[in-house]
Amino acid sequence: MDFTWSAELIEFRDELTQVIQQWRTPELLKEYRENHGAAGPLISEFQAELNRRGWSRMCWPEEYGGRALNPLYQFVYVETMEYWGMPYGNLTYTSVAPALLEHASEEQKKEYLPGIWEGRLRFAIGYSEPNAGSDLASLRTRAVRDGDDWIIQGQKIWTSGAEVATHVWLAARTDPDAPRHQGISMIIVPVDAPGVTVRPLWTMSGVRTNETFYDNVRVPYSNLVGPLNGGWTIIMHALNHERVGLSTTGNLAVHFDDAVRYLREHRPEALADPHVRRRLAEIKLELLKHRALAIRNAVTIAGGGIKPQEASMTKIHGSELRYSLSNSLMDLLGRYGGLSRETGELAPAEGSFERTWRASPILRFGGGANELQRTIIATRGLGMPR
Amino acid sequence: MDFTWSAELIEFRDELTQVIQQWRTPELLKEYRENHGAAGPLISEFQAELNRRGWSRMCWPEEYGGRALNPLYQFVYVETMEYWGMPYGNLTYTSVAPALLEHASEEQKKEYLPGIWEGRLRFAIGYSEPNAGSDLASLRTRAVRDGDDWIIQGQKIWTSGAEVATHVWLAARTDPDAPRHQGISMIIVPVDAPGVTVRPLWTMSGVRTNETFYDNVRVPYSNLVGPLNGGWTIIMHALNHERVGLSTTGNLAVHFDDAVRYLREHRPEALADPHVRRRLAEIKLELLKHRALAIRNAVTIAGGGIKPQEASMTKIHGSELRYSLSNSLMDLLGRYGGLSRETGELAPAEGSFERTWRASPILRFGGGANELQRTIIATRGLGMPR
Amino acid sequence: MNLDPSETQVLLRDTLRSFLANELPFDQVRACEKEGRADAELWGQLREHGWLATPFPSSLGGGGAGLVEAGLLVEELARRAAVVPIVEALSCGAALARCGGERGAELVRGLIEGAITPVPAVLESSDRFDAIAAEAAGDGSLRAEKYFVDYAGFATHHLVAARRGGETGLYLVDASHPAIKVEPHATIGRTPQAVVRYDAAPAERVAGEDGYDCLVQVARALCTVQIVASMQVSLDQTVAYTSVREQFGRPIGTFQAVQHHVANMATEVESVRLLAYEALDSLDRGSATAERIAIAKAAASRAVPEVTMLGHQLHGGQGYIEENDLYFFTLRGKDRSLAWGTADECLEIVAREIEKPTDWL
Amino acid sequence: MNLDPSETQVLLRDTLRSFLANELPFDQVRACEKEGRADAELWGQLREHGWLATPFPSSLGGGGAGLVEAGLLVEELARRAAVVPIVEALSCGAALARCGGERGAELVRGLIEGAITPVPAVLESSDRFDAIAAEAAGDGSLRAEKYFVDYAGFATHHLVAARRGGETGLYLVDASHPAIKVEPHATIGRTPQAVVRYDAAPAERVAGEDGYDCLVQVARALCTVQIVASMQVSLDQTVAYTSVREQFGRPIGTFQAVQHHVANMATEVESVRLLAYEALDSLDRGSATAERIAIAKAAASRAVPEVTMLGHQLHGGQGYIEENDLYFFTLRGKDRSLAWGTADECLEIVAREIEKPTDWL
Repeated sequence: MDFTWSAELIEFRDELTQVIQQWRTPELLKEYRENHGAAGPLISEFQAELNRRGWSRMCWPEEYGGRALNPLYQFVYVETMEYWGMPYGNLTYTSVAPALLEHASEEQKKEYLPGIWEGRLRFAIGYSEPNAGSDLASLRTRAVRDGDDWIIQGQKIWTSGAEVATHVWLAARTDPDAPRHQGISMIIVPVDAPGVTVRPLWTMSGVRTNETFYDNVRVPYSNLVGPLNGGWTIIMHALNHERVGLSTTGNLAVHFDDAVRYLREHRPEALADPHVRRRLAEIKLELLKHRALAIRNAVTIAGGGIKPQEASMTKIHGSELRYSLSNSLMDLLGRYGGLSRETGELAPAEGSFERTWRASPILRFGGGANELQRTIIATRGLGMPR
Repeated sequence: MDFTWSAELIEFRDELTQVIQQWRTPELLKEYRENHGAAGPLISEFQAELNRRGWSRMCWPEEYGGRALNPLYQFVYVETMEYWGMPYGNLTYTSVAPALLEHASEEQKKEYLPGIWEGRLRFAIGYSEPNAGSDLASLRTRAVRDGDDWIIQGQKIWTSGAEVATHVWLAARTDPDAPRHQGISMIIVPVDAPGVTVRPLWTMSGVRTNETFYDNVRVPYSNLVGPLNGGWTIIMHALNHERVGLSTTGNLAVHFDDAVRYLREHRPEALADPHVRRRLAEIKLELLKHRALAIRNAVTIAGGGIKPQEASMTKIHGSELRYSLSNSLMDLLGRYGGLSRETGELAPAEGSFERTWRASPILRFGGGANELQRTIIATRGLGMPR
Repeated sequence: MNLDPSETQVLLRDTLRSFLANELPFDQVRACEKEGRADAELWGQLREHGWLATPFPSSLGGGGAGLVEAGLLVEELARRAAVVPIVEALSCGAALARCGGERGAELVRGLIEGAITPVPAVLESSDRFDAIAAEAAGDGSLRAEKYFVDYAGFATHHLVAARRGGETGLYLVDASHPAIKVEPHATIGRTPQAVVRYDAAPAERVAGEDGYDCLVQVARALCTVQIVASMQVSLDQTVAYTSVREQFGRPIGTFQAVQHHVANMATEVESVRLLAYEALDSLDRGSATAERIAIAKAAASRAVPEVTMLGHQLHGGQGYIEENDLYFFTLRGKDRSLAWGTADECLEIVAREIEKPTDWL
Repeated sequence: MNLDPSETQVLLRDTLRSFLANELPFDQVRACEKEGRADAELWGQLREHGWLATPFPSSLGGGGAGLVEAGLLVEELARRAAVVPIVEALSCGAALARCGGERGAELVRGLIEGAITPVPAVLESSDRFDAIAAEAAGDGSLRAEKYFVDYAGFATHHLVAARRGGETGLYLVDASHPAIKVEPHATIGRTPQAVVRYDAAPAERVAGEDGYDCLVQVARALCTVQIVASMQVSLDQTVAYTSVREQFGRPIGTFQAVQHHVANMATEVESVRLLAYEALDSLDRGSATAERIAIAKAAASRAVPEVTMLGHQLHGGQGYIEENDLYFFTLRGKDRSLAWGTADECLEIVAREIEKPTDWL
């Protein structure tokens, strides 16, 4: 057993952190916030810097321009970016790119991967439908072959980022007669294809998501990724990878550090209160438990395997901690804890605890509801009967 | 709305408390502990005193010697007895007696009720079997009619108190061909009937329970209580009443009071610790939540109704609080918290927190597992689909 | 011991409930949230129908009922997420009626008749009820900075907690006076709130320490009922949604995991509701203790985020978008959990008296 | 970063596991519990097979492995509920080897060879690690009252924490000396424990403050592993039982409520196990901090009663009787959660340093 990071990884992290410090200006953060993930001028420049240093595809195979580094580099990369709240491609990078690397044809890889690492291509995820949430396999969006094209008809929901995406990573039913898990295929749909409509849905977190409608949308047959009717496996693979990105310690731990800093600077008397310190200690304990699970999962993936129960444990713990952490921090800040960013200076840490609290439902039901994750742990992890 | 007790009830409680104070000697408590509920000389005298004051059947109808008092008197009676840890008939009083009053024939009431209120008759409950725990309706112990007798064959488990009981309140299958809930009857079986064997099972709480075996046990047919094959309703009725007795605030709250007293007398520096006080405040909060649920349930029953979801909420909350309360008290006492009664004076409150902690599993699965109770709340209380 | 509302109480509740169901569509609430304003129209209707008079003595023109009835009103309004200063005005009224003497009585009449809408201005930058530092000068003028003042801009008057000669009292300030500056906050609850600066504003002493205590206790207890309402609606909507939403070929409400979450929600709502109304009942009977009110508020403040988050977990994405009404109760619930004493502050009150004997019956 | 045991570590673990499966029936544990004694026979076997030597430097006759390996041994023994002072002796050994100089090395050799079995005697009536009051006199004699001394009666020597000249150090006392009185406790863990009174017992100073710190940190980390073992067995037994126990016509392990309880148990075990071994690894690497070890212990101490109680809930009555082996792990787990620092004490250590920057990677 060895619970330490190699010197190379630490060096990489330190260099990355330094670069982030140079680029992490209020202007860039504002651009990131207001563009909802689209690359404005500052983010594009930052992305170019990351590319110049060879970081945005460092773990990809060499034939796709990567350096085939140990996937722990990607873990460190995502953790560090998430801690500092910096853009790095996010789900396109942690979920779609690994799926393409694993399942796409050579032509597709050449077509899409460069755009991803350069930050030109952004994918929105098109899995869920109004009647296919946790029960994803019941999805009804149809894709029918018509010569060299697919014709797509249907509706997706929670297509977050579709308003700034270039493509939708779409799961469609291609064999309605097959058992439900066996008739699904993955198809790449350009957002600007005729017949695609994006309707905004505003969430209680303040973040926009979308419904997307597909009305006889025609895309080339060659946009099929992986085998015909083999989409379910690809989705599960992508979801397991996604859970890594959704469950970083960094984007939780930054709240802890922000809270300690805020208390020290603005309310030192509260930081001296033994109850406040104890509460912070409890949060730290939970963060380190989460870190242990996240690293466990990453190390397994880096070793070439994937244990669904580890991804599930990390996802459950992370999503519940996102709530309990922000809830505790709000409580210990009292009425200050309820102030939103729009209040201005009075809001602690720019209202980030309050904002995270409002956003905390989504990971509990999204990306596979926590109830499903618990069942995965019991049945796939512990071999309990179904 | 009126959240106050009537002056009469408070007066009754005060008088009862006074009587308890006179009788609650170390000798009586020792007798109670060592006799496992059987009436030794001191307990018999105490029981006689309760009877002389007309308390042990005060809520029963007048034709059975009762005073037909509002059932809240019984609630106050049981709460007070449980707080002081005094014997009062316990399950025989809170579960079997109400079932007899509701379902037994006149002859049976005359035969059993006086013995119960005088403390001569003690019932052990014979519901569970090795393969019929939460799934009580799958019980297999058979009773077959043979002329004027029943012949009983089977095995029960968790027949607590059978070693000192006079009777078993037995659920037996009397129609093996009926749907499982409809072929069960209630039969009273004297423990000294030939063919009854009692085998001790020692539990981790230190308390004994038993397996009981019924090998061609012959009892009069007239020992059937209620309609033939109508046992399931009687069991459910009795279980709902039992939950009241199992979920008193008193037997939990006494730990809180004991802890405060112990800390004040033996470890004042700990009682001055803000963390300790906060922890105690949290316990008090949970106790008062429990009190609210317990009173809610009692008031409904006193009003002549029963809402299964209220009994279930009280039972879940009480059984989980029994654990969390004793767990917290042990923790805040540090290593002292782990000392058992046998250690002697060094053990806080005679080791009662540690002992309750060890006993805390039973109510979580016993009397209808908490999982079943939650389903009752959802389906019967909130009308959710089955 | 009778834990159900009386017939009169049921009538009161049902009348208001059906009035609100007809007159207060949730989009009216959305409009208030968006514009950062109170619902002046609804407030006028509440007054016209006499609901604001309900808990006050008939001698003052009130309905002659008590704080339990006030709680029922507050609960109904909170079930519709109404943006009106009901808790604020009624707790000012209760403090004035009980501890304000003749002048207090006059003001309560003004509240009932519509002449004034008073709201409390209590907390300062310290965010502590036991650290009021504002000083009311002998010449009747007040310099203070009050934080987290709910409905500050909507109210006609502020009942400001301030000290004179070592005693904290309540001082009435005309909110339209130019010496007052109101700077709005944006909060998770999305109801109007502000920092208010009183720069030598004319201030009239209308109650002493007992008035201040009464104000805080009544507001805390009524705020607890607001929380109960948030939990109740979240529970009701969740039961309704999971009973019809199908996944895996059946209503998700048939899954054990879902049923058990809902059962946990229901148990919390039930126990906290009882504590909340017990607190109000004790205030009506004059047997209230700060400790018991604090326990009710602490229990509610802890329960509401758990309950509403379970509601979201079971609603999935449907409950997460603002087109659904669920979020009102989640956000209001959390906001109210911080108002009038967080769970921590309330537990502190309980901890202080932890050695005092308890009557567990 | 490699979170799995190496091949050598797996071999070590599996060898001991199969040895114990063969040689240590649970009824042998029951006999020890009943008679309030340690398992002398097993202790002898462990020494003979060289397991006690494992974590010590080869220069001292040890196996040349580290505390991670010690943790694996401790875990296996705890999985069988063995009644031996493995944590006590190994943490004494670690403190002596690291901070005891030549004399310490000699004593470690004695431990390995079977000449001595040392156990720590640390806590006093204050029950606080930071309030050691026992004074070691200049003449080499010790007067002290030590509480909660595990295996006090079984050990040949006590390593007593005591002060001289303001510094807390470790003092070796021959347990057979007549100036020592051992009064057994009965505890929830049912392993031997006692109050020990040293009435001017001859005491030899064998380590200073660093030795005392080392003793506490190593014992705390190893105790954390004992807790992990309790949770693991409870989980394993629960999975096995619920997979075959049928109710309502199917294995109860097919019910969602049961599966989700088990999933929660497993997540706790997994995360605490990682923290526990990370703590041991950091001790081996010399990068340990009191804070991280405290976090591991606090996490374990909080988790174990929850996990084991869920185990009981899912076992029903079967797990509640002492004929079943489940109770060993429930009771030992709780006992160990109180030993070497409760969750509260450990969180206090974390709270003290809460402002220190954390490397979250």
